Amino acid sequence: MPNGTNPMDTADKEQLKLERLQSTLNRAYKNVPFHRKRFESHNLTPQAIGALEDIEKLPFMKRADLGLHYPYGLFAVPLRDIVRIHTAPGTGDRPSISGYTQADLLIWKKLVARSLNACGVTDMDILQIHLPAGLANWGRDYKDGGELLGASVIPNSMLSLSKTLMVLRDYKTTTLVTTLAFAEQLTDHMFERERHPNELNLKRIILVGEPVTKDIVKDLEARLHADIWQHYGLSEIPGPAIAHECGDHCGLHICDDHILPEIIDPATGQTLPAGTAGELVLTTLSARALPLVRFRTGDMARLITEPCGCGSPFIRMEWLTERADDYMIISGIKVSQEQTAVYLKQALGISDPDCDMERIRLNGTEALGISLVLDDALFSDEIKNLEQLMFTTERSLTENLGVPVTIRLMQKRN
Amino acid sequence: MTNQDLRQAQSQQPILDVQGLTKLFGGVKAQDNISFSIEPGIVCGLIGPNGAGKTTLFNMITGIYAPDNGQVIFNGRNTRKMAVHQLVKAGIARTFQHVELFGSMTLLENVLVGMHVRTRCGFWGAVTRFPWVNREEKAAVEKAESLLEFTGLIDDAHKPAGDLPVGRQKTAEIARALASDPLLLLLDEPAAGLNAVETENLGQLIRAVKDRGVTMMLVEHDMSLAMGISDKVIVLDQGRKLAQGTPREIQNDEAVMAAYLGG
Amino acid sequence: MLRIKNLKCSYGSITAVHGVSLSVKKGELISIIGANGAGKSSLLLAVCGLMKTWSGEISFEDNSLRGMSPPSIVRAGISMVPEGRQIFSPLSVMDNLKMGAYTMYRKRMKAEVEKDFKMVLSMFPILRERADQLAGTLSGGEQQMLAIARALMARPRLLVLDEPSMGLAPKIVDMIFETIETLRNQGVTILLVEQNARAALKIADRGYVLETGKMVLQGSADELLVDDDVKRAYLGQDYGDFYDGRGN
Amino acid sequence: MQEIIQYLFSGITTGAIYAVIAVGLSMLYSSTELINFAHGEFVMVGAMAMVTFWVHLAWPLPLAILAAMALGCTLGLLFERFAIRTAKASNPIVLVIITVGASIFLRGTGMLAWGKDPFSVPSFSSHESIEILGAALLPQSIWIVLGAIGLAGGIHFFLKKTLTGKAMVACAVNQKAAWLSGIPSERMAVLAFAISTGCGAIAGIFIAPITMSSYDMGTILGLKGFCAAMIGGLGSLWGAFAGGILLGVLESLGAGLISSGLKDAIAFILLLLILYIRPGGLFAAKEAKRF
Amino acid sequence: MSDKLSARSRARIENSIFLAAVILLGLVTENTYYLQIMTFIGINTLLALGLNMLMGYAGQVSLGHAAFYGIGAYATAILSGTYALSPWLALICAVGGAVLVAFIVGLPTLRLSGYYLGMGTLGFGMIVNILFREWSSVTGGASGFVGIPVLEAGPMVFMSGKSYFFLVWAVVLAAILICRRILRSRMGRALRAIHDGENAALAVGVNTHYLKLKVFMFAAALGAVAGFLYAHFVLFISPESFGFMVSVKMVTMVVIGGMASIWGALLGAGLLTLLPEVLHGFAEYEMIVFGLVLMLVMIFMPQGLTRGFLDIYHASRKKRQ
Amino acid sequence: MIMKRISMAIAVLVMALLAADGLYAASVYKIGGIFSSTGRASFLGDPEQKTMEMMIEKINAAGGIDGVKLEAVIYDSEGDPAKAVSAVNKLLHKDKVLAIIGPSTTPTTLAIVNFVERAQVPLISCAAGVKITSPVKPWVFKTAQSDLLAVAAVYQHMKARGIKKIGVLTVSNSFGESGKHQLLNQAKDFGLEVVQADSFGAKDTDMTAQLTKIKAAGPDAIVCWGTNPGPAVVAKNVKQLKIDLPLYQSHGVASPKFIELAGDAANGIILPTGKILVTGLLDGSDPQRAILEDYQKDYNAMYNANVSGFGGYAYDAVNLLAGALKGSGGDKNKIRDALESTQGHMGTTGEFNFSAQDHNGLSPKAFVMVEIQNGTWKLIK
Repeated sequence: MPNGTNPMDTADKEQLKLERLQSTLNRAYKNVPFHRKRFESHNLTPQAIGALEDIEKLPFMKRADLGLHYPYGLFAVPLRDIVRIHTAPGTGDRPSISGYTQADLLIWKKLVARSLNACGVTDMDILQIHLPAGLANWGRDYKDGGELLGASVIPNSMLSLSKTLMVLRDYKTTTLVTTLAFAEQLTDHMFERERHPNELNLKRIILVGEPVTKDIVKDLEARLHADIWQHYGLSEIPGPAIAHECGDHCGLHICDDHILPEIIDPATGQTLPAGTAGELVLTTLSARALPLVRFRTGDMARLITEPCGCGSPFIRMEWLTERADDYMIISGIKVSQEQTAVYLKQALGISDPDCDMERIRLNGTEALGISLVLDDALFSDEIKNLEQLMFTTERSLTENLGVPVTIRLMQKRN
Repeated sequence: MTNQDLRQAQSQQPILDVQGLTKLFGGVKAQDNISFSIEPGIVCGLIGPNGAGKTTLFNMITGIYAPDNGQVIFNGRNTRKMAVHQLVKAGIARTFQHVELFGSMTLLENVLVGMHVRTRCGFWGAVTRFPWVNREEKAAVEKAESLLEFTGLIDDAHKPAGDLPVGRQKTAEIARALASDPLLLLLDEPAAGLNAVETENLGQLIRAVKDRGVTMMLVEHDMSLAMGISDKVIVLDQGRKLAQGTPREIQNDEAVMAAYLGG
Repeated sequence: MLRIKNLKCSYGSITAVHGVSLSVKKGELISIIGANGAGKSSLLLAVCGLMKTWSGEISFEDNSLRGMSPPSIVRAGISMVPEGRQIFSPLSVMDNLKMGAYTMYRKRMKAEVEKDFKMVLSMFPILRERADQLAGTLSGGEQQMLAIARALMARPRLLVLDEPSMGLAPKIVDMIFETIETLRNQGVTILLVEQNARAALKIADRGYVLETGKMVLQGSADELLVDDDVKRAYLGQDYGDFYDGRGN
Repeated sequence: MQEIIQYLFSGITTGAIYAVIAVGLSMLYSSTELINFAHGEFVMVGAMAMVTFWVHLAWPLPLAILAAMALGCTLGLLFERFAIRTAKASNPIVLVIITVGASIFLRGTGMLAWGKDPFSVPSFSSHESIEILGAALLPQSIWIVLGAIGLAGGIHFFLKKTLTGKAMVACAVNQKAAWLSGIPSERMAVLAFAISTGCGAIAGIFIAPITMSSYDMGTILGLKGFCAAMIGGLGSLWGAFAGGILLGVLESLGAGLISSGLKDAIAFILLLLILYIRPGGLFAAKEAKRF
Repeated sequence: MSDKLSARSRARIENSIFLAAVILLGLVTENTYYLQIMTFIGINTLLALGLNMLMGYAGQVSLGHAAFYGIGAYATAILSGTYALSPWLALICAVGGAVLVAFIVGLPTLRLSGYYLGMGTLGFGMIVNILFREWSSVTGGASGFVGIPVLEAGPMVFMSGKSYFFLVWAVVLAAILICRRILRSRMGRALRAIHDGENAALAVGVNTHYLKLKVFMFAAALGAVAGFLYAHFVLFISPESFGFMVSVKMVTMVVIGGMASIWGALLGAGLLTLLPEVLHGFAEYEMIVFGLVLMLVMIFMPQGLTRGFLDIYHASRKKRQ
Repeated sequence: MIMKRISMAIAVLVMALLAADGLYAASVYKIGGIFSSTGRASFLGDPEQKTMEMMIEKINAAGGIDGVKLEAVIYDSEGDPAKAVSAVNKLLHKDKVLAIIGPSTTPTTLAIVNFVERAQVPLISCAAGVKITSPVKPWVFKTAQSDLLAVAAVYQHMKARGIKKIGVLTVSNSFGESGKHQLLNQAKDFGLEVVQADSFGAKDTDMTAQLTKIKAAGPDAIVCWGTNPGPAVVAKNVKQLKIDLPLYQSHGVASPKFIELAGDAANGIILPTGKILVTGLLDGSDPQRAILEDYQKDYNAMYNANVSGFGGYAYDAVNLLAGALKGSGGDKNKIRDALESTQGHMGTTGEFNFSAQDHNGLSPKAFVMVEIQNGTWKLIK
């Protein structure tokens, strides 16, 4: 089983990537009209891709494409092969659906296991997963991966903060998978209760969902007495653990035997040389059900081509905090401002709401704060009605986006 | 008797009735007691792993091999004593797995050769060029051109067949086979060597041929094509008939899966 | 060990293999599976030098195989068990094995050949029993054993098997696959081309699935075993199986 | 009766000559699927080389024989290397015409080298014939028959017992598989050519003492050898041998019992009948392959 | 440049140019020697044409075709010489006889293939040749047949020289036209189909065996006509002129000229007739040079001269562009 | 299109050949020669060609004929009638010769007879066939002894020895066939019975079958009629089969080569031959002796080789022609007439007495019978 420490010859890896890229493209072309049309509109067939570099000939795929082919339009296998269906918030009025075949699940289980293994998780560890509702899918993946490693997994469940803390302490959890927001909330909670980290067996925390700056990491590590590891994932396909940190903690290793990364200039779409910061574009190399070809993540990153001190053959990236799109990351979950606006429109029943969005802290956890300008269309004489409307809207948005939402009404601007 | 009459005469009896066909090669059974029948107007897929005996079966139906046992009843006639060219005249045409067009001849000429059994000019006709010869020739050319039109090859009519891309050659083979006014057309891996688009076009052509009332039997490895256009699929394995049914039934048949994928 | 990049093979105007890449690492047992007509055999023909009209890259232990004749490829360390056995029927079993060791004899390694005889005959006791029989009189399974044994006699670093199960009864097939597994366990690197997908994947480390000259799937054997695409590569897909509302 | 035995003796003598030639042709055919129409010319080269080496240069007999054989082999080798292999043709008729060209070329060269006169070579042993059942048997006939058997046996031994021979059989049976076993089939083809033309030369060496050697003796012998190989079934060694003997005996019986003028015609008519009844020759190599 | 022209009109142009060339040559050449060489070329062209139809199109090698040449020559010689029949009637009988023999022999022989077919035809040729030699009361035996009358047609007397040249080439032209007509007809298409792929031809309903037999008979007829022309030209025939080597030479003409090509037959016949004449200068080296030329042409132009020249022509044109 | 070019190319080639045909003036007498210099009859043609070349040179050295030099134009027929026809046409129409010497064999001669008759050019053939001069054709002569005479000589000898039954073995070519014809025809005249007649192929390697058959028929003697190398094989086979009968051979093998080929087996063989072979054994009084010695000396000097009996035919032919050329002024009719009226010309072959009825002009005296003993010829008186 290839893992982070297994030395893999660069040439071997390049070869493997090419093999997988070609078969992915063949399958996509053969089975998915969307991909075939894209090839045809560029006068290409999969045979034109004879080397990894040739991928630049292909057009990009955007998040919006997922929504456009809602629900199963991009599946490369018949529905009866699909064994799991995940939903993630999309860009437009439709969410994006991703499906998994048996083989997909198997592969991702292995990938997650590899990522966990890279940060030292073994079958001796007790792995606790605590992720917000919007990242529940990832929770399942981490569970599977952990199980594959032989670790004792405490699956994700919607427990209260104190219950979670209790489990963390009493079950002698050694590894916690969570988001930054929750980690901070937990820390705050613990210190509020005057609990000391020493009571915990916690050795490491795996942070998912958003890039975390060095300062915050240091701060958290100092407070919790645990190592912090970052994992990078996509909510669409296939899930978490696309990239993981190694013991050297300098950049995230991308599992580029299964996911092919590229860095492009978000404005022009040109591929950028290694080492330049730009938008991360990913191509799945082994996904069966939903192959992504040159998928623009919206995340900004920089590839590091120098070999890593840990000896892992996987290429590293530096995950940058800024974004190439209008997404906000709230509690590790990507939220599209555009889509939020759409939902808002639907919920409020008005054509063009004027609003601002920001990430806010709400009761220790992160939430999406929407400042809505109260205009004529919205204004209602009955405050109650208005409150009711805001309440239902908040609930609806929370459900759709998977993050808590609060709406603040504002006066008309000048 | 014209083809039209023949077609009317056949009513609903199977156009091809294969009964207990057995063929031995050096003591080894290449075909073991195979029986099936094909109703007029359908497309029948014949599939099976390598060495299943599909080509041998084709060769027996077209009269190239004589079966060691069993018989082939074509359109009500026992074909046992018939030579290949007599079978063609009776209405069986075929194409080949590897394109076997007459490469140095033009497409038009290829189709004209396909009309061999429906024309009669011989040596003296050729030398003397009597008026009936010219009339026959003219009619044949017209018919050939209409066939090329039908298959969409008319633009290449005067190009040597060997110079055309494979896809068009495959189509041309079908045109040539159609030239003998077949009642039954046997297609041996028509999609071999074709790309996806060509395969799709081929499927459409086969459907169009079916619309002309030609019954077809097809050996094909491109399963999306075979399953897509067949009304009925027969599966051979190791010289035996393994299963028969609609494509969907076949795809879910355990025995078929085992034959293909192993146990 | 063996690395194939973007291989394209054609017979005349027909392209049988459309840009296939695959690799075999030392000690691995790799299965290439696919229905007939998928291009498996063409691929092998290119690897063992029987087909010259290919483009792309084939390298074995970092040496390109371009332009090499089959015998020099055998000398380089690749032995092939061809499809349909292709034993030398008028020669005895022993002589067939000697033919397999032809390159060894030419390298004046007679002592090693003797050792190999012992090794091979102990691996296939049935061949020892039939050592003096004409190879043509062996049963299909025995012939397959002989073909494998013959290939082993050249001391290959990579053993290529082309459809060893073809035309054999299921019981014999099981036996052949057991033999192949044993070989792998003894450290022989094996490239196995098979139609019998399940059997091949059960003993393989990794697998590739070819369909109409294109690689459509690859991955570790356990992944492929659960993959329905493998089945579809053989039996085709019914477009009705797909979600109807796609493509709009 | 005595006559019949005599006919048989003569038949077997000539037959053995045909057999040696046919064995060479057949051996080449089995490894390269080519009929060498210049084969008769190699017989001529063998016989003429004997004239030069043994009669003119007075080398010892074994040495002369070896030298003549070596000459035949070398010429065959050169022929394969420079004519046959260079030809890009896949059409066998083209290769056949090349061998026809070679036969004319060799005949011309032979004429230049040895002149137009026939030569005679002494018998290997005494001239006195041996009487068996009232029929005379020439010692040279015994030499020839022994030579033919020895040659066929030798080739048989070579093909059955030596590694190279077996490799050659392997190439002939299944060139692809032979290639895949690492047997360089091109080199085998050269070798087959050399052995085949060597056989031709040996035929020449043996018959030189009983017939007269001249530069144009080869054509008819090559032709008869071709017939013999055909009767036996192309590619079958013992078939070729038997075919040669059969042809010789038929000719001799035809000449003795029916008409000496029509003896060739009689032989050919029988050949045609054999071909019609068994289109692959009498001993057509049976397919040992099971599939 | 001539892509636009239909095959038929191109053939017409070729034919007329050929006709013009023949007439011009016939008119210009005064020297009987050259006329005679060209006459021989014509006779050989007839032989090669027939054999080319058989080998080039029907794919059947015949190593005994000289037999038909001989049958034509001997039949006409015996009928017109011994029995004083009009040579023209004798021609009809000769051709008829050759066709009949071809039918009887071809029926079983053409079922053979490859070298066995070669052997079968070779055997047939040998038998016929031996008959010519041994049946001396009728054929004159090995010494040959003397007393063949000169051809006459009304006031025309076809003696050596121009008249015979024109006679032979008129026949050649007619033969070429007939071959072309056949090739362009249903039968010819079937033939060319056999040439391109026998299996496929069989599969589209061509009765290949019957067709091969027909072509065999046609080739025999052309051979017999050539024999007729030869006999009345040389006025002496002997078995040697119809032996095995002559058959081989005919096959060589076809292969050297280019199989499946009418002009190839002409070219091959021309080359193999002219070459020995030219090579006379080499005296003792003649055979060596001849053998070498044969080998070299076949090695480097395996498709024959017509194809070979065409390839060179195309290559040079490509280079120029 | 290329076809047209090719046919044009051929046309040009032929034209070029035409143009090359020089029109050099006839200040010489051009004499044609056609011999089987190569091919299976080269044993005949080769010495004939050499002799003719030698003779022409000699005549020219002596100042030519009537002061006009001779020029020889010689072509090789390879023993092939078609080639002979080609050659004769070249001689007649391209080289425009005055007379032709050769060809060497009967079929080639017969093949060209019609052409010389038509062109009215004298031909002196070196072939033996009776058909050549019988019936007589105005323009055709020959110098070789006819089989007729040879057979007569042989039968004469047999008759003298009291032989009654003979077996005949002939080669299957024109020489053997013509001989067979004479042997069968003349047997009665000499009171002989042919009990078995057989033939063998010119290239056969073994004749024991035929000999066995002949032996079985119980003849008193065997006659073998052929040209080398077959008869040598017959001689060997006769010895090997222990057939203890007198073996007669034809003049076709009358050359030292035969003794070389047959080796020991040649001993005891009786054959007719022209005197050339036994010049040394001839009586000094023999009128031919001087001529023969001359010829042999010249030939030896020029080619450093011994003469064969066949070269003599050409020797005589050239001499006869030279005689006829004298005073003819190059008029072919005059040459022919002069040839036909040649009388008492002593040649290597014999004494030539041509007439309108006899264009061979030899008598049985042209032959002597010899026996081979200890590898050399012995004249039988």
